[in-house]
Amino acid sequence: MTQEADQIFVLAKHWLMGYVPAVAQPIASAVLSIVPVLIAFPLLFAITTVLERKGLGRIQNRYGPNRTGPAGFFQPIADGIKSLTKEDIVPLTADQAVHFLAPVLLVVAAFLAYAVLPIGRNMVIVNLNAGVLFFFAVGSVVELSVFMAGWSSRSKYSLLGAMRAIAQMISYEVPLVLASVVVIMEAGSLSTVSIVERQAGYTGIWPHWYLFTPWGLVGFFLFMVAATAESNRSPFDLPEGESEIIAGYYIEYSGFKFALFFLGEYLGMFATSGMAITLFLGGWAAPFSFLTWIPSYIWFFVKLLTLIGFFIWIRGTLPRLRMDQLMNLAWEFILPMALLNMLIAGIWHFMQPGVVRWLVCLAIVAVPCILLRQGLKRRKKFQVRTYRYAD
Amino acid sequence: MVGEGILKGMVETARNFLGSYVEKERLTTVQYPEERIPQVEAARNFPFLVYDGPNWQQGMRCVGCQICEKECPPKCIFIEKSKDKKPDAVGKPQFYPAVFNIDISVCMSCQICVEVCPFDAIKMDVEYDLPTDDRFGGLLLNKQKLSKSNEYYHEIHPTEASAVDGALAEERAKVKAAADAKAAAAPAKPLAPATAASPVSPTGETK
Amino acid sequence: MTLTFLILAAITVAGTAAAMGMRNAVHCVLALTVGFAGVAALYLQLDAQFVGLTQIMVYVGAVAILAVFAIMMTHTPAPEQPPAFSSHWILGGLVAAAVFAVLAWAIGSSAVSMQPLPAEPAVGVQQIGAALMDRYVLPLEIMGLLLTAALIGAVVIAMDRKEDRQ
Amino acid sequence: MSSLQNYLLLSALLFSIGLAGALTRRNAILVLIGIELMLNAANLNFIAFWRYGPNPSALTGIMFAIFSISVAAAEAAVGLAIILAAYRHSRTTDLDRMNSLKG
Repeated sequence: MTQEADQIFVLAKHWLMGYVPAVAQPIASAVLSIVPVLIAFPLLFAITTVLERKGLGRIQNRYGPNRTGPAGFFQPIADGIKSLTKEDIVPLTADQAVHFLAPVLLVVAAFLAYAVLPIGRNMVIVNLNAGVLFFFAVGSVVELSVFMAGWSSRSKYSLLGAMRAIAQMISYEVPLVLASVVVIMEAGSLSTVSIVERQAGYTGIWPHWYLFTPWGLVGFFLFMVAATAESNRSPFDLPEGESEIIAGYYIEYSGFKFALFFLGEYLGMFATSGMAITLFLGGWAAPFSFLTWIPSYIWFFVKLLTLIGFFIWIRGTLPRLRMDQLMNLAWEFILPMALLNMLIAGIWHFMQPGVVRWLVCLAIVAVPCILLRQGLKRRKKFQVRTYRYAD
Repeated sequence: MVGEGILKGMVETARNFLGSYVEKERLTTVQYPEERIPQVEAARNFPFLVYDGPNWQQGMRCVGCQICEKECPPKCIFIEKSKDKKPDAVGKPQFYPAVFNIDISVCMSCQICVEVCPFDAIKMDVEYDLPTDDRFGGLLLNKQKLSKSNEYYHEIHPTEASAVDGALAEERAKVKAAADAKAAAAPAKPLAPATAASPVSPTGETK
Repeated sequence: MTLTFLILAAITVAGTAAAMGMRNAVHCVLALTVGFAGVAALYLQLDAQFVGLTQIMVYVGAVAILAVFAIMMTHTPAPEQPPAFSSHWILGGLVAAAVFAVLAWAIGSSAVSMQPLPAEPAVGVQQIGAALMDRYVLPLEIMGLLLTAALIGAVVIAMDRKEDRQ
Repeated sequence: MSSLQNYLLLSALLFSIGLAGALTRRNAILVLIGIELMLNAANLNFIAFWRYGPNPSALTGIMFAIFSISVAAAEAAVGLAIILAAYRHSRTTDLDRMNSLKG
């Protein structure tokens, strides 16, 4: 019974494929795999927007949206209708073709990333041999669409926003890839499906996730920080910085194209969260051995929503960084830590299992943290601010 | 520890998040159409016309002097003075505004009209719930819509209204005393004092 | 198979030709990314998954962005647009056409180019990784050195020195 | 039809387009991009020969392409840095106007 519940979508697809003539089999198979993803993740986007607004409201001791439908949960529908019926304004001097293509490219690239995410057991669109590489290759296309949006609008604000966004995305793509390299080293594969399979299995009730190793813990932390920056979310939301450059690269967009940017941004966040789940949190595997009866795709979405909730929590807590702080964090802390983390993974791999291995690896993690703290203390020179008034 | 401040902040926001479900007094917002915050006495937004007594047409204090129309910075007041005279609240014949319109979509709530009015006829209202789906007609308030009773004025600004009432009563008493004196001095011509006194405004004597 | 190749080849050639022919430099780079993506798709068509994805990551994600950045940083708002092509563009075009003619003649007359497609080789990422760590480890190390040197060199060359400003 | 010959012809065409761009464009960045395109054409050749060659499991073509891509990336970085430095010196990226040895 649990087997059937777990594989219900796979079985449904097989059943539907029985009615398709042999000529159309490949294309029908592709459509049947892609369409659920095209439905599920925009739906998740809609749910996330309302959850985020409600969550941020509660963090700030407000109610959040609570008017549209029961407890405000129809808010995304109202938002969708609003953005669809709004006038689509294109600046007179804008580069029409590029201005139109930028949001389309962003959403397409964001959707492409889902092709290699294993959502459940046997539920992945393509099991690419180089899946993780594909994911990052598609992610790099996003930068191009951001540039296209910023450049084609012929606005100083959008160009500034695009420049900031590209500088940030390039800087954080390096640690993002390096943080996931440890998993690739340990799993010995670039295929997302086999990475998840490597993390299957339990010791007692505890799963064999890569999170529960010193390098996995550090890698997950670095990956999530880089992912936050990569998806332009607070506290790394400089490219959008409402108080400085209003909305960054999509300031000149309105109506449905603006909504597409929002969709693309959130889809990118889900995709990187999904990759974090695949790499470090055991993909669709249950967190305890006695919970394996719950279908695998439910576990994937539970983990995804947990990470999204974490993103919202972070957004509600931390203020925006300054540009130099952002770059310093990437190049002076995250990148060296990611490189060190690879060393830790190597040491972990070649040492005998046991307490000694843990202690050695934790010591290697702790040393740079202590050094960093010392460095921060030295750099932090607080002084009484003197205010000067015009008289 | 590195990241201690971040953790503290996150604990604080988590407490806010959970606390907002438990303790209602944490929530700083009110659910607007159902609940409203009681307004402070000095609140004001758009002007209205005060009338004395039960009838708004009869008791209107405004005499159509058009000072407020001239002083209004965004020029949102439009007045047409009447050709004839009607008795005002105290029974004295006065001019009155045949048309008195305020376009509150233009009004900037500066209160200059209130400052300059010599008759205490125009005052600031506290009503802010004025949405309409007619952007031109709906926000152009005419004389009838603008007229509100002195009781209403007492209700929204009690202190100010009492002070205004006191001043008005004092001045009316003075005018009456002067008229009585004149009437006593010239009992032969009973109609003269009324016509002579009419151009003199209640506040005219203070100038 | 053939149709796929034709479509991909058409996209690639159109993209690259547009990249070399358009006036606006940014448009050129954007068209070029289409060409690069087309080449990457051709790699995938040739069962070279790893190289194809690396191509997208390096060319679309890095080189194109770098070129765009360079164009933005060297953009001078000139009152009149200078001609996009050099003064001896006829000569350059002739040289390119001649090179193509010679290459096409060589390919057409070569017996090697008529080989049939062999069976799909069982080459995964793992084989490539093993080969990089085994037989090609020295080139890999040299490549790492080269990339580091290029990184430092690029930073040093492009650095805005104070004495240059004066 | 989709034989090695087609790939070689396509690669030759890409090479010629890149060459034409490198020879005729005035903007230094676009000249550099033309050179990148020529490198790409060569890479396509490597992959095509690897795929159609007698011994694909030897991986020589793939390795060559990977190293070639790395060199091309390094070349692009250094080349664009040089263009930036030259621009800072002469305030132009127009190759026809960058004609004096003395700044």
